[in-house]
Amino acid sequence: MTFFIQMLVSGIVVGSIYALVALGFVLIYKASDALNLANGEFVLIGSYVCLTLITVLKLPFLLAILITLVFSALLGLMVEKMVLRPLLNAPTISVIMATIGLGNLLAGLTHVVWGHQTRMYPQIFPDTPVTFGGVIITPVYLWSFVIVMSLLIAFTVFFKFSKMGIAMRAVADDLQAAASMGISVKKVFAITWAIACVVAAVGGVLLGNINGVNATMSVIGLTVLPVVILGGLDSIAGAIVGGFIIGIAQSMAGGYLDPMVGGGLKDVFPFIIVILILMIKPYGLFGKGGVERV
Amino acid sequence: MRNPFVMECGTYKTRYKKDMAIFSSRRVRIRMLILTALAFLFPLLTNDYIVGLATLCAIASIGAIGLNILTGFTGQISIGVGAFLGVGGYTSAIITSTLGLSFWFAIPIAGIVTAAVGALFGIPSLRLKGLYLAIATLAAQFIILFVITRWTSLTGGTSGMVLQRPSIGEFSFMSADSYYYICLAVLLFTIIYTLNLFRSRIGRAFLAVRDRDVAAQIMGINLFTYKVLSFAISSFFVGVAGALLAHYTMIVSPELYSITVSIQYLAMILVGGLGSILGSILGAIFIVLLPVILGYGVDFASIFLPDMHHMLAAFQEVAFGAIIIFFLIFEPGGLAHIWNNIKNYFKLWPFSY
Amino acid sequence: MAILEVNDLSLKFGGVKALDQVSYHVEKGEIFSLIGPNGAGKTSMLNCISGLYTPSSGSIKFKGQEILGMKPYNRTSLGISRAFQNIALFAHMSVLDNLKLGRHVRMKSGMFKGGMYWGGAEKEEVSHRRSVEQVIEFLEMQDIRHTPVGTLPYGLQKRVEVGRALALEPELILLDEPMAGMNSAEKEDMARFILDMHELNGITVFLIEHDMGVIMDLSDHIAVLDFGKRIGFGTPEEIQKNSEVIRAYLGEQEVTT
Amino acid sequence: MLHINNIEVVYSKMILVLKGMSLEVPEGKIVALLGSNGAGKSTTLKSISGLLAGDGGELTKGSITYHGEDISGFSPDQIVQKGIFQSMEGRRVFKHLTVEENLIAGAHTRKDRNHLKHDMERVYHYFPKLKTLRSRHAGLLSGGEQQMLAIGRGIMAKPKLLLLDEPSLGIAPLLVKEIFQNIKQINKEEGTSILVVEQNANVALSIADYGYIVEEGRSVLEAPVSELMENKEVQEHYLGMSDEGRKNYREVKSYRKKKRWV
Amino acid sequence: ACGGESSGATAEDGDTVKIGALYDITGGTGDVGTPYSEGEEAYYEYLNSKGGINGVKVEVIGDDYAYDMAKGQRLYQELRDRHKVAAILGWGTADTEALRQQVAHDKFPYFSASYSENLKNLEESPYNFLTAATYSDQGRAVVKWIKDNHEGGEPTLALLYNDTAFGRSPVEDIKEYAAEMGVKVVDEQVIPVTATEAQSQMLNMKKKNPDYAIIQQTWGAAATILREAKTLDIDTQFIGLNWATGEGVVEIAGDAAEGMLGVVTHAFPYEDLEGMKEIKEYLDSKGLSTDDVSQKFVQGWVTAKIMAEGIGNAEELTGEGIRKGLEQIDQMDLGGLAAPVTFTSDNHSGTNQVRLAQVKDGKFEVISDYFSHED
Ligand SMILES: Nc1ncnc2c1ncn2[C@@H]1O[C@H](COP(=O)(O)OP(=O)(O)OP(=O)(O)O)[C@@H](O)[C@H]1O
Ligand SMILES: Nc1ncnc2c1ncn2[C@@H]1O[C@H](COP(=O)(O)OP(=O)(O)OP(=O)(O)O)[C@@H](O)[C@H]1O
Ligand SMILES: [Mg+2]
Ligand SMILES: [Mg+2]
Repeated sequence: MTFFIQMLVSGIVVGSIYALVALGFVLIYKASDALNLANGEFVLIGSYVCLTLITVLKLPFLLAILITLVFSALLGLMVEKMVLRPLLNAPTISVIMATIGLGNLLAGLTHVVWGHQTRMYPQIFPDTPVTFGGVIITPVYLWSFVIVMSLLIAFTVFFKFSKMGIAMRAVADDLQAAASMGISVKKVFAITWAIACVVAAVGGVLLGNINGVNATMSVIGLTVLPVVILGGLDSIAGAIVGGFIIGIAQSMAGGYLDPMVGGGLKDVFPFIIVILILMIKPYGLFGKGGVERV
Repeated sequence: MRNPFVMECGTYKTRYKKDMAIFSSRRVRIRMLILTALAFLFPLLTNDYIVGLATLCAIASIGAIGLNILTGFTGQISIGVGAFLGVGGYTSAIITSTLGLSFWFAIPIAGIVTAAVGALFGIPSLRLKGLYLAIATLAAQFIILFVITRWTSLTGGTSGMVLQRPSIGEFSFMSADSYYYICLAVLLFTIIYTLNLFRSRIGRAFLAVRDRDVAAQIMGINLFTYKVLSFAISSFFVGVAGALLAHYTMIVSPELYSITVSIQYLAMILVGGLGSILGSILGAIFIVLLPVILGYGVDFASIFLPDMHHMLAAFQEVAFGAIIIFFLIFEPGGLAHIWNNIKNYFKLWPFSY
Repeated sequence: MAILEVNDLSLKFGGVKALDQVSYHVEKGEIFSLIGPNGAGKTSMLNCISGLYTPSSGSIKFKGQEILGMKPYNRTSLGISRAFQNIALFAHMSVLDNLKLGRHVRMKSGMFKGGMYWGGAEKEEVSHRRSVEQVIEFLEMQDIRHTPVGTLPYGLQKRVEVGRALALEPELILLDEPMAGMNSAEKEDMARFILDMHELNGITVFLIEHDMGVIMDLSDHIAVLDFGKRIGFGTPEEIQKNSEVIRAYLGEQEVTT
Repeated sequence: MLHINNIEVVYSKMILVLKGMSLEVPEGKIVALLGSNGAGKSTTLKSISGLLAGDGGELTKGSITYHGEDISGFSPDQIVQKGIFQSMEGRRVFKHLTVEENLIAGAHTRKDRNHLKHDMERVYHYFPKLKTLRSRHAGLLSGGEQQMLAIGRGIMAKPKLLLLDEPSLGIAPLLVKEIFQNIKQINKEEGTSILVVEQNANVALSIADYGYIVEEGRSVLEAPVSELMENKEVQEHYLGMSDEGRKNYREVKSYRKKKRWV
Repeated sequence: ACGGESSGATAEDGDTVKIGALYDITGGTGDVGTPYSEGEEAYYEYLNSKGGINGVKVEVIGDDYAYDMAKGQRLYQELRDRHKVAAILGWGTADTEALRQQVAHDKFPYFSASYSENLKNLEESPYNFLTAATYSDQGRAVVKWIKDNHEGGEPTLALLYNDTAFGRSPVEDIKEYAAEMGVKVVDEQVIPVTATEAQSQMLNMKKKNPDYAIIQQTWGAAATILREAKTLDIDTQFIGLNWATGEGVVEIAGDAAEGMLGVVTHAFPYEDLEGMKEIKEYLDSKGLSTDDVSQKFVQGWVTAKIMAEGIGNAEELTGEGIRKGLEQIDQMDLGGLAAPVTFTSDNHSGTNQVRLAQVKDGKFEVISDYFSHED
C-alpha cells in the first residue's frame, strides 16, 4: 500500500514540474497559436543563469532568482523581437520550425558558454526528505508543487479577466482583426514571450536543484508535450491537470507495468494514454477549438 | 443563349492537355531533361565522397517528398517521419537479412508495410486536428521505436541488424556510383508519381482537405478516407527512403531513427517549401549538405583558432539554427520560391524590371 | 412530386432551439426560398440538409429517400450541392481547381490511375475540364480562371462559390445568401444566373437571401423561419400578406425597394 | 478631418489595386463609399486603418492625413489610438472568445475602463439579440449575429471616425434599417464621423451626407447624396431602378454589360 | 568516380599518417566525450613534439558527431573519401557497431570508447579493436569480486542500465556468468540516459532489496540513481562499470555517491604512476596540472597511444598495414595507466583486466590491483 501511495506521491510531485514547463507552452500557444519547441532550452538557460549567479557571483539565492527572472524576461523579449515578430503573418508550422531552429541556436550557445559538464546547485532547499507515514518526499518537489499552484491561479485570472489577457487570446484568434481593435500585436507577443520565458526559468531552477544542470535538461521540452496536449493546448488548468495525470500515469506505469515488460515503458506510456484520451476528447481535457461554422 | 451543360465540341482537347501539362512550355521541359541528364552524368565527374553525399540527398529527397505529400499538400503535420523511416528500414532488413529474399522485392514491400503502419497511425486524424494530430504522430514516433527496441526476436533490439547492398547476379551495388543510380531512379519515379497525383482527382482532394475540410466534405470528399490515404501514400515513400537508407548504411538500429531525424525532415520541407515537390528536393539537399558546409567552415576556422575546435563544434549547431530561422524569416516561400523568382527573372530577362 | 421533404425537423444547441418542428417541401424544378431574421435557423437548416448537423428529431427525404443517416459526402453524390454563406473556398487553389473539386464525385480515377496519369486520368481531366469551362463561361469568370481565389474580392469569391456548387451539375442546389455584398447590378446578374440554371437545366434551387426584392421576384415558394419555428409557407403573394411574417421579418411597406 | 490624396496600393508587390484614390471625410459627417466588387473599397479602408500589411498590401504613393497629420505608415494600434476604428469586412469576430469578451476586446484602447459596463449595455440596447448570446463563443453565432457583434465592437471603441465595411452584409431587411438608424444616431449623439462602404446603396445613401462612387481603384464620381440620387447611372447601377421605378429581377433578361465610368 | 588511391607505401621520415576521429562534444555523452577527445588529441600533439613515430608525424582529423548515428555515418564517409585516413578512433557503442561492416569493407583499424562484447567477434568485425576490458568482462569481474568478497548467504544482484546498445550490451553476459558463479540476479531496471528522476525504478528495486547493483550508465543517470537511492534510503552496494565511474559522478551525486564502487579501466590523474609522467610533461608544457584533467582524459590518451604503437609496428601505413602492426602488440606496458594490452590475429580484445575503486570522502580511491574474472 505505501508502495502505491509512494508511487502516487512521486507521480504528483514529478507532475508538478511537468505542469510548470507545460504552462510555458500553453502561454505561447494562447498568444501565437504555435508550439514553442525551444521551451526546453529556455528552461536550460534559466537554470544555468541562476546557477552561475549563485556559484560564480556568490549571490544569495533569492536575489539570484530575481535577476534570473528579469534576465529571462529580457531574453524572451529579444527572441520575440528578432525571431517571432518577423514571422507575424507566417503559417503556424513555420513558427514552430523557427522555434526548433531557435532551440538549436540556444543549445549551441549554452554549450559554448557553459560547456557540457553537469553543474550542481549548492544546497538551497533542505535535502533531507520529509516522510509522511512511510511516504517520502524531497522538499524541492513540495516547493515546485506550491509554486505551480500559485501560478495556475494567477494566470487563469489574468487570461479570463484582464484586458491584456483577453487581447492575447484575441490575437491568437484573428491577428488582423485584433490589430483592427487597436491591440498592439507586437506588444502582446513581446509580453507573452517574456512571461513564457520567466515560467520556463522557474522550472529550470527547480529542476536544477533536483539533479544539477546539463544540456540534457532541455529534453524536458519534449517530455511534457503529451502533458500540454492532454490538458488542451490553450488551457492553463489543462496544463496543470495534465501534468499531474501524466506524472502519476508515468510513475504507475513505472511501478507496475515496467517490471512486466522489462522496463522502458515509463517513457512511452504518456504518449499511449494521450492518443487514447484524444480519441475521446480531440482537443484534450480542457482544450477549446472546434468552433468552426459555415 | 449559351447553355452551360450542352457539350460544345471543338479543339478543346488538345488545348486543355497543353494547359494541364506538368511542364507548360517546351523550354521548361527541355530544362528538366537537361537537369535529369546532369544528375545521371555527374558521378563520372566527381569522387566517391561527393557521390556519397549525393546519394544521401537523393534518399532524403524521396522521404521529404513523402512527408510533403502529408504535411505540405494535405496539411497534416507529422513529427513521426523518423520512426516511419525506421519501419521501412527494418522491414527491408528482415526481408533481406532474415528471410534472405531479394532487395528488389524488399524495397516495394518496405514501402507497403510502412504505408500500412502510416495508415494505422493516421486513424487518429479521424478526430484530431492540427497540433493535436502532430503530437499523435510524435507518439507514433515513440511507440514504434519502443516496439522496435523491445521486439528483440524480430529486430535484434537495441543492437540493430546488418544489411547488405543489393546485387544482380554477380554484380554487387557496393560502389558509391552504382548505388547512387538506384536511388536516383527511385527518386525520379517518386517525382513523376507525385507530380501526376497532384494534377488529378486524389491530389486535388488532398489540397481541399488542407484548405477547408468542411467544404471539402460537401464536395463529396470523405475526410477520413482521404486523410488516411494521404498518410499511407506519404508513408510509402518515407518507407522506401528508409529501406534505401538502410541498405546504403548497411545497418538499422533504433538510435538511427530518433526524433531529431523527424525534425530534420520537417526542416527540409519547410526550408524547401511546403506543398512543393521541387522544394522538397531542394530542402533535402540543403539540410543534408548544410552540416557538411559548416564542417568545412569549422575546419577552416580551426586553422586560426586551433584550440577552439570544441567551441566551433557547438557553433555549428548555432549556425544551423540561425540559418533555419533566417530562411523562415526572409524566404517564407522556401527555396522553391527563390528558384521561381530566379526563373521569372530570367524568363523576362533582359526586360526584367 | 416533391424533391425535398422536411418533416418536424428539430435541432438543439445546448439550450437553444435552433430549429423547432419545422416542416415544408420543395417541388422538383422550382425556386424555393427560405427567409427569416438573423439567427432564425436558416443556415442551420442547410447544415442539416447537407449533413453537417444532426437534428435531434424529424426527417429529411430527398426524392423520397431518407437522407438523415447519411454522411455529408454521400449526400453530394445524390446530386445535392451547396454554396456557403461565409465563403468556404479553397483559398490557395485557382478558380479552375475549385470548380474541378466541385465535380469530385463525378470523377473516378484513384491513386494509381492518377499517379500514372497518362491514359485514364488524363482523358478524365480533359473531359471534365470541358464542363468546368462551361460553368466558367456561364458565370463570366474566364479572366480569373487561373487566379488563386484567396486574392479575389468578396463579390467575385461569392460567384466562385456558386460556380463550385454548379460544377457538380446538381439536381438540388443550396444557395446561402449568394447575393450578400453585391450591388444591385451584380445582383441582377446573379439573379440571371439563378434563373438560367434552373430554367435551362431544371436544377431545383434552394435559396436563402435577405433581399426581399430578389426573393419575391424569383421564388415559386417561400418558407419563413423565426426563432427556429416555421411562421409561414406559401407563394410570394401569400407570404407578403402573412401578418406574422410582416411583423417578424418584412416590416411594413417592405418589398418596394 | 480625413483626407486621402490620390493613393496607390499594391498587393504582393505586383497587383496595383488603388490607382490614385482620393476622398475626404468632413468632421461629423457620414460618407458613403459605393462601387462594384473589386473596385477597391475595402482596400481603401484598410489603407486608412493601416491593415494593409496583414494581407501583403503596400501603400506606394499618395498620403493620408487625419487632422492635418500624415498617418500613412502608422501602425494599426497607433491609428486606433488616434480615434479611427474599422469594423472589417466579413465580420472577423474572435471565434474562441465569448460575445462579451469580443466587446471588451473592442474597447481595448479605451482609457475610461469603468464605463465599459455601461457601453456594453448600450450595445445590447442596439442589438438585444446579443444580450441573450453574451456568453456564447462568437464562432457559433449566425452570420447576422456575428455582423451585429462586429458593429458592437465598433460602438465599444468610441472612435472619432468609424469605418464600416458593408455593415448590412447578411442582415435581415428590418435589422438593416435599424442598424443604419443606429449608425445615424451614433453619428448624431457622439458626433462620430463615419465612412461606410456599402453595397446596399439605398440604405447607405438614405443616411449619408456625401457619397463617392469607386471604380477600378479610383473615385469616379463624388457628390452630395441628393445629387447622387438624381444621377441616372447611379440609379441604374446601384439603386436597381429602371426608368419606371424598381424593375423586376425576372425581367432582366439579357446580360447587362457592366457600367463603367472609365 | 575517380579517386580512391590509398595513402602511403612504407613508413619513412617526414611522412605523415592521417587518423580520423569521431568525438562526442555536444551530444548526449559530451560530458565524458570532451575530455576523452582532448586526451586523444593531446597524446598525438605530445607525440609529434617528440618527433612522431620514428619520424612519421600523426595528423588527427577529428569531428563532433554529437552522438548522432546518422551524422556519424556521414562523418565516416568524409573521413574515408575526403580525408582518406588510415585508421579511425571512434566513440559510442551504437555507431561503432553500426559502422563495423563498412569498416571491415574499407579496411580501417577502428578503436572505439565502446567496449561492447559484440565487437570481439572477428568474423563480423575484423577491423575493430578493444583497448580495454569489454563491458561484459567488467561485469564478470565485478560478479567474481562479489562472489569472493560477499559474506553471509547467496549474494543478490540487480542490473541498472539504459535502453541503448551501450546500456544493454553486457546484460545477458553478466546474467549468464552470475548464474554460473551462483550470484542471484534478482532485478533489472531500465533508467533512461536523460532521466531526471528514477523513483519508480528504485522503489521497484527496493522491493527486491538486492545486496549489490551494477550500473551501466553515464555519469548523469548514475548520479540520479544514487541520489534517489539515498532519498529512499536503500542500502544496496552500487557498483558502476567504467562509464558510470569517474570524477563527474561524485561531483553530481555529492555525498550520495559516498561508498559507491566503480570499475576502473584507466587510471585517475591523481594516481602516482609511471605512465603519468608523459602526461604531466605534456600538461606542464601547456601550463596545466593533473588537477585540470580527468580520468577520461587519461583514457583518451591511452587509446591514442595504443594506436600509435600499432602504427609504429606497421610495415606500410595503410589500414591493413596498421592492422597487422596492431596485431603484433604483445603485453604493451602502459605504465599503470591501464592494463597491459595484447592483440593477435585471432583476438582483438586487448585485455579483460580491471581495477576497482571506491568513493571515500568525495574521491575515488583505487582499492584493488588489476584482476579479471579468469584469475
Ligand atoms: N454550432 C452551433 N453551436 C451553437 N449554436 C449554434 C450553432 N450553429 C448555430 N447556432 C445558433 O443557432 C441559431 C441559428 O443560426 P443560423 O446560422 O442557422 O441562423 P441564420 O438563420 O443562418 O441567421 P443569418 O441569416 O444571420 O445567417 C443562432 O442563434 C446561432 O447562434
Ligand atoms: N490580399 C490580396 N492579394 C492580392 N490582391 C488582392 C488582395 N486583396 C484584394 N485584392 C484585389 O484588390 C482588388 C480590390 O479588392 P477589395 O477587397 O478592395 O475590393 P472591394 O471593393 O472591397 O470589393 P467587394 O465589394 O467585393 O468587397 C480586387 O481586385 C482584389 O482581387
Ligand atoms: Mg445564415
Ligand atoms: Mg470589400
